[in-house]
Amino acid sequence: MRLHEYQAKSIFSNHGIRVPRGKLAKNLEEVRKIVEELGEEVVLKAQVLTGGRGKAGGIKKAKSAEEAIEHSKNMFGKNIKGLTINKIYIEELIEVERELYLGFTYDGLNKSIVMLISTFGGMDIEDIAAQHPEKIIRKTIDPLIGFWDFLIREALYELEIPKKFFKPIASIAKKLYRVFIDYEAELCEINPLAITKDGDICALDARLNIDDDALYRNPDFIKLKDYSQMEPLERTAEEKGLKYVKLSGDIGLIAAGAGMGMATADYIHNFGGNPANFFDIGGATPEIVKKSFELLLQDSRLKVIFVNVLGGLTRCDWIAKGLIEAFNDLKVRLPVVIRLSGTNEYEGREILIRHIQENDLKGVFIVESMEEGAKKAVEISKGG
Amino acid sequence: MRLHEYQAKSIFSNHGIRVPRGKLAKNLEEVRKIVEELGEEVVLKAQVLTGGRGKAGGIKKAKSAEEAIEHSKNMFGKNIKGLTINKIYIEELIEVERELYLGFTYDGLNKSIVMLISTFGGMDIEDIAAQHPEKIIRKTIDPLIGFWDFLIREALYELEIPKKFFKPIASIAKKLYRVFIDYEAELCEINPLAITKDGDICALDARLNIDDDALYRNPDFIKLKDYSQMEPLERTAEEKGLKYVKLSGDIGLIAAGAGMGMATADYIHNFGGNPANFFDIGGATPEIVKKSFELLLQDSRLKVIFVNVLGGLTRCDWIAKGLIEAFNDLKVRLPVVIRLSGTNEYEGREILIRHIQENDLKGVFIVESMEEGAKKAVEISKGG
Amino acid sequence: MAIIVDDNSRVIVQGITGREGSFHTKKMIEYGTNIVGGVTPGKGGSEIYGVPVFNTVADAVKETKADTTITFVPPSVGADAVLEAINAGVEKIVCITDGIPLHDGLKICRASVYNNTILIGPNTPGIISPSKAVVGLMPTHIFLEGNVGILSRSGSLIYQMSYDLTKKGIGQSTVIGIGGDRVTGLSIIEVLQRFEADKQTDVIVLIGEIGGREEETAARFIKENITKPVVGYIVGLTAPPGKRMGHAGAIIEGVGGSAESKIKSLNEAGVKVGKTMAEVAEIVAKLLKR
Amino acid sequence: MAIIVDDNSRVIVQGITGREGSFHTKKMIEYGTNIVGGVTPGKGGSEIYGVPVFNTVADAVKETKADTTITFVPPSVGADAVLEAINAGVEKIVCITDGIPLHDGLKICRASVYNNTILIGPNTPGIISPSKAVVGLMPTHIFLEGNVGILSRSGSLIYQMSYDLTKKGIGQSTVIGIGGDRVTGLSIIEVLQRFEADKQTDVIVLIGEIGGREEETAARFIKENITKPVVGYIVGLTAPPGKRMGHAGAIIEGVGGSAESKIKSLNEAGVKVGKTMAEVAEIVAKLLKR
Repeated sequence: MRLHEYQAKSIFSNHGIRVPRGKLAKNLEEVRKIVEELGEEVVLKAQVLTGGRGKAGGIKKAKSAEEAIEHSKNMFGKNIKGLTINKIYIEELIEVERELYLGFTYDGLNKSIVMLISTFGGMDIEDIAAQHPEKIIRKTIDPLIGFWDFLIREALYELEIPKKFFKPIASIAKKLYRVFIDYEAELCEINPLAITKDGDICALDARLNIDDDALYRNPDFIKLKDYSQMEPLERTAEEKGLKYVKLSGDIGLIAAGAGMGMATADYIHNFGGNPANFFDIGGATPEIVKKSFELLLQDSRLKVIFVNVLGGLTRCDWIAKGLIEAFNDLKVRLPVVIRLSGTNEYEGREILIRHIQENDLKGVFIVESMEEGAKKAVEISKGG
Repeated sequence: MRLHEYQAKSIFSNHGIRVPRGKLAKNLEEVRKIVEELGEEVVLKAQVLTGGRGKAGGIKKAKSAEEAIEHSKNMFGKNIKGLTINKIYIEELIEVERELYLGFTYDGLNKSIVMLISTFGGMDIEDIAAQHPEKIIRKTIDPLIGFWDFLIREALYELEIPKKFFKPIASIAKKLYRVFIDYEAELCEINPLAITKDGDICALDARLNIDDDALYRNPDFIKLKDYSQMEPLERTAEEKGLKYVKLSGDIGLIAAGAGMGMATADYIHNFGGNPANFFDIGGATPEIVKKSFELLLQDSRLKVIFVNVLGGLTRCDWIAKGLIEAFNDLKVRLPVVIRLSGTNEYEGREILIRHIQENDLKGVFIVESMEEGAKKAVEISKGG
Repeated sequence: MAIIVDDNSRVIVQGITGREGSFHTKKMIEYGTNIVGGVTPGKGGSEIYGVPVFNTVADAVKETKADTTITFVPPSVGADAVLEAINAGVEKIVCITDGIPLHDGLKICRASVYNNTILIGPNTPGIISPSKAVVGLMPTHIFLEGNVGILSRSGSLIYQMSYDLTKKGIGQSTVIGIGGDRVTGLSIIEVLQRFEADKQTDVIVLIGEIGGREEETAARFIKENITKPVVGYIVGLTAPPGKRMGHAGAIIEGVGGSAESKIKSLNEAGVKVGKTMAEVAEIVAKLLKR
Repeated sequence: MAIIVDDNSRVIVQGITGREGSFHTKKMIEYGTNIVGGVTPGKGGSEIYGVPVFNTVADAVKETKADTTITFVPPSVGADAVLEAINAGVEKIVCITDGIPLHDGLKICRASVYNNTILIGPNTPGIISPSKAVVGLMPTHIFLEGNVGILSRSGSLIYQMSYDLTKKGIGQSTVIGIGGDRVTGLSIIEVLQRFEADKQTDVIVLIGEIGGREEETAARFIKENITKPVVGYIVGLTAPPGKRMGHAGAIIEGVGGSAESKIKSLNEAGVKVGKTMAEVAEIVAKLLKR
């Protein structure tokens, strides 16, 4: 779960990290009030949960309330990468001497936490990595031993940062690490971390991605989730606890397992088709299968649905039951291609085939393999 | 640093561990007020920093303010193991069904934290260990991995405690572990941990020993130190940062290194003498040597002082300088036996011997070995 | 031979009386896995499918001499279950649990390294050495004993891959899902080492997916250390960057981690990469005929 | 031979420019220890006593190929210094620092075990292999090269013991203070194993003290594993129970840990225990004449 900049900044600030003074505006009136309150040059920042806001016009400076309102008019309601701007965070403008990058995330390969720090702040870490790999210092942190001073000391010497900034940067790094640990983050990042003209250190941006799997331990965060920043179908899926990702094509996919979902999408693509989504129902109950159908049937782009199951944890008999419930209770107007193998496949196929025969369902095709299913679905999508 | 029961209970309570309602009384008036406030049968507990209060009359029940005052009169100002009672902690009386022991400490041999839990609460853990070793469950906690539920689950099954108490005991154990970690404790202990008649769990006593070496990180605790619970000379030593322990004899010892200090005491004892103290000046500056002399000279029991140094970190020249300062500035009326070897011993001996000769100091004896020094000191103490 | 589990493995099931635990315990026993006991706190002393149930892993290990465990427990106690097993001295842990918090995952994976415990998963379908033992929840009928070792982060893909091989009459030595979580125990490289040393294995199939850098690292390792032929399949070519595709690991972040970069690394290491799993099966078939 | 350090050791000093660090660096160099560099953050690029100073241990290791470090740093950064050395891949760490908080000590000692690093201390006077190298702050002139290995938690007692042996013309292979803290790295048993394997060592002197259970455990280990003669000395016979005698370890708590129980355990393991260190020296002299 990714927090908005303003939410992350509030957390960082509570942990003693200096952030610019700022407030959130939801309309033009609030914009005026906040700019007047701040009483100096401000920065307006669109609160959208995506990167690259700056280039997309989501960050503007303003010297007066009038100018701020002018900019805000061009922001509110606009889209950045498909996400609507409905909140603007307004901050005092900070005079910057130098911009750094500082972040903590995990490193699966090393079973570690990793601190990333660079003197090339303000750019995407991916771009720094690509253009100035030697300018990113990675420090591996043993998750059992934790973060100790020597790591930041090593990094700062490697970056050749002036000695006078060691203490304040080390102090911020320790606080940010504390945030990473206390909030069970996947990623927490200050980019840019500014060394200000007056020699202080200040977090100009703030990113905090919290581990969804740990939200049950931090239930307050669930309330912070901004569903306005989600694609409507994805939002519905999330609310129903389904694993759904929207893609751009016309073939609806339901697969058991994330790997299988991706592979099915790849196969469809291989055979010349275009998946409309990625849907993982691994380990599903009949109810989940039905809910998934419900969701897909709301998607007007679809020409066919391909159900691809080779079940381990996923039991074919349960999938079959869910499909039958969907056929019975929902208006399944689309052709459905079904591949059903794995755990309890004989039971599953049997009840499914019986149902198809008894109800004389025309648009339902049982296939024997993943290739056959993918080909059939592509064929139907092409009007075949 | 050992906290008083009432201090530890306040910390435990802040961490969500139930303790009996109670208040601290410093005089009889307060006793009356508190007993009336609590409004039921109470327990009066002398706040002295030693074990075995109960057997020494430091714990009394009272049904009325009058009875409480009667008991308090017998407590205030009395001694338990040499420690004066000047505070009484008064608590509601809890009806107890069953008493457990629960504690966390460290285990140097295994480089671990250890949880101790027993169904024989209320006894000293040493006595339980001696009389019912099978009734103490020890669970080793990896200090890097921390305390996880399975450890307390294993312990409770081993103790055959009824299942209904698992959750509340596990919850208290986790909170007590949190105290152990957050306060950098050497030991934290609830003994007895009561299962009350109404089925709740309550900490009837509380012990918390905080690591002295970590006090710089928890400076608030330094203020909680109760110097009234220390032997006056030990208190002066502590205030001056000296490592001093009072013993019962008449030979004052100053040694460099704790091991050497103990060995010197053993040697003295071997040769028929009695050490009056144990004093470690390992790594000392001249100032520390002088301060140590200052302290010893306040001890009217002494007949002789034995300085035994075989220095590594401790430099003999510094010791010599400190001794000379002591001889110059203090009234050293006692004979002093000096053994000086190790780092910079030639320099140290030279300046010391020169000083003795130049000032014609009569009662100062330079010896060549630890045995010789110990024998000489014993001889002098016997009037030889 | 085969790797990690075989007919000598003495297996316990953590969460044996739960819905999934009991369902798959039955299936494992039917397949012939030597299930020697199970653990469910509070159910100690009872029996299920003829094997004893204990309150703690320590008890189970003491009584059954188990060396392997499989955990069917909810994610909130997933880390606790793994640490309990490590602490009880179990040598091999198969952690089925999906949804263990990241920070728990980091701790248990690191703890398993420090304690020299083999941790498969979290979020793994398990491991099967066909005709010897299954410690997992695979549909066993799609596997066939043979000489191809298969490994993948994804459970469903090892099923499909094994299925495609079995259909061609090509059997497997051991098939292992190392787990779909962001951080997992046993690494691709450690599995490759074991397949290299395993006499039963002649060909290795490595299924990779987008995200992370493990496949790239494995490619370098293969080039330098693996003498047996390795065939690859990488899933996620059509996955859009930045979107999480079910698996926590399956998201492209930072430089590298794309399907293309992984295929390129593998090709450079002499690994043939199939476009579909059926194509992988054909490459394997050709290799085995030589 | 000798154990742990000798003329091949490549030693750096953490805190080399500090008061104690520089004083003892000079003494170590004079004794012949191969000091290859030092670390003081902020002093990188300078030189002291002809050896280069670095900002970090990582830099020092990279440039000097050091395998051993000795830390002269204040207690508040003692754990940080040790972890920095572990992280930089130093094999042997001598942690002089006295007063490291208990909970830091627990972490660094456990971390050293997990990372297979030899940690001597904290709160150790160090280690000396006479005529080869001293990595510590011992008064070197009281040692003599020879065939007796000495170990103790207490620094001052290894001085006295070595002194008593040297006076009799009996030399030492290696003398090591394992550290006076409540929790220390290298254990008595690990040192005994090394002396047992060391060809230069013919007799081992074990100096114990009240508190803890390590001597009792060592006694059992000696009985079962050590073939060389071991002579013991236990200090603290007259220490009153419950009082902390300087050393954190030197307090009798719980059952056992008294001087009497330690002497008894050692005697049962066939270890002769001297009443004074001079008596120990005499026992050693007799053993060597055989």
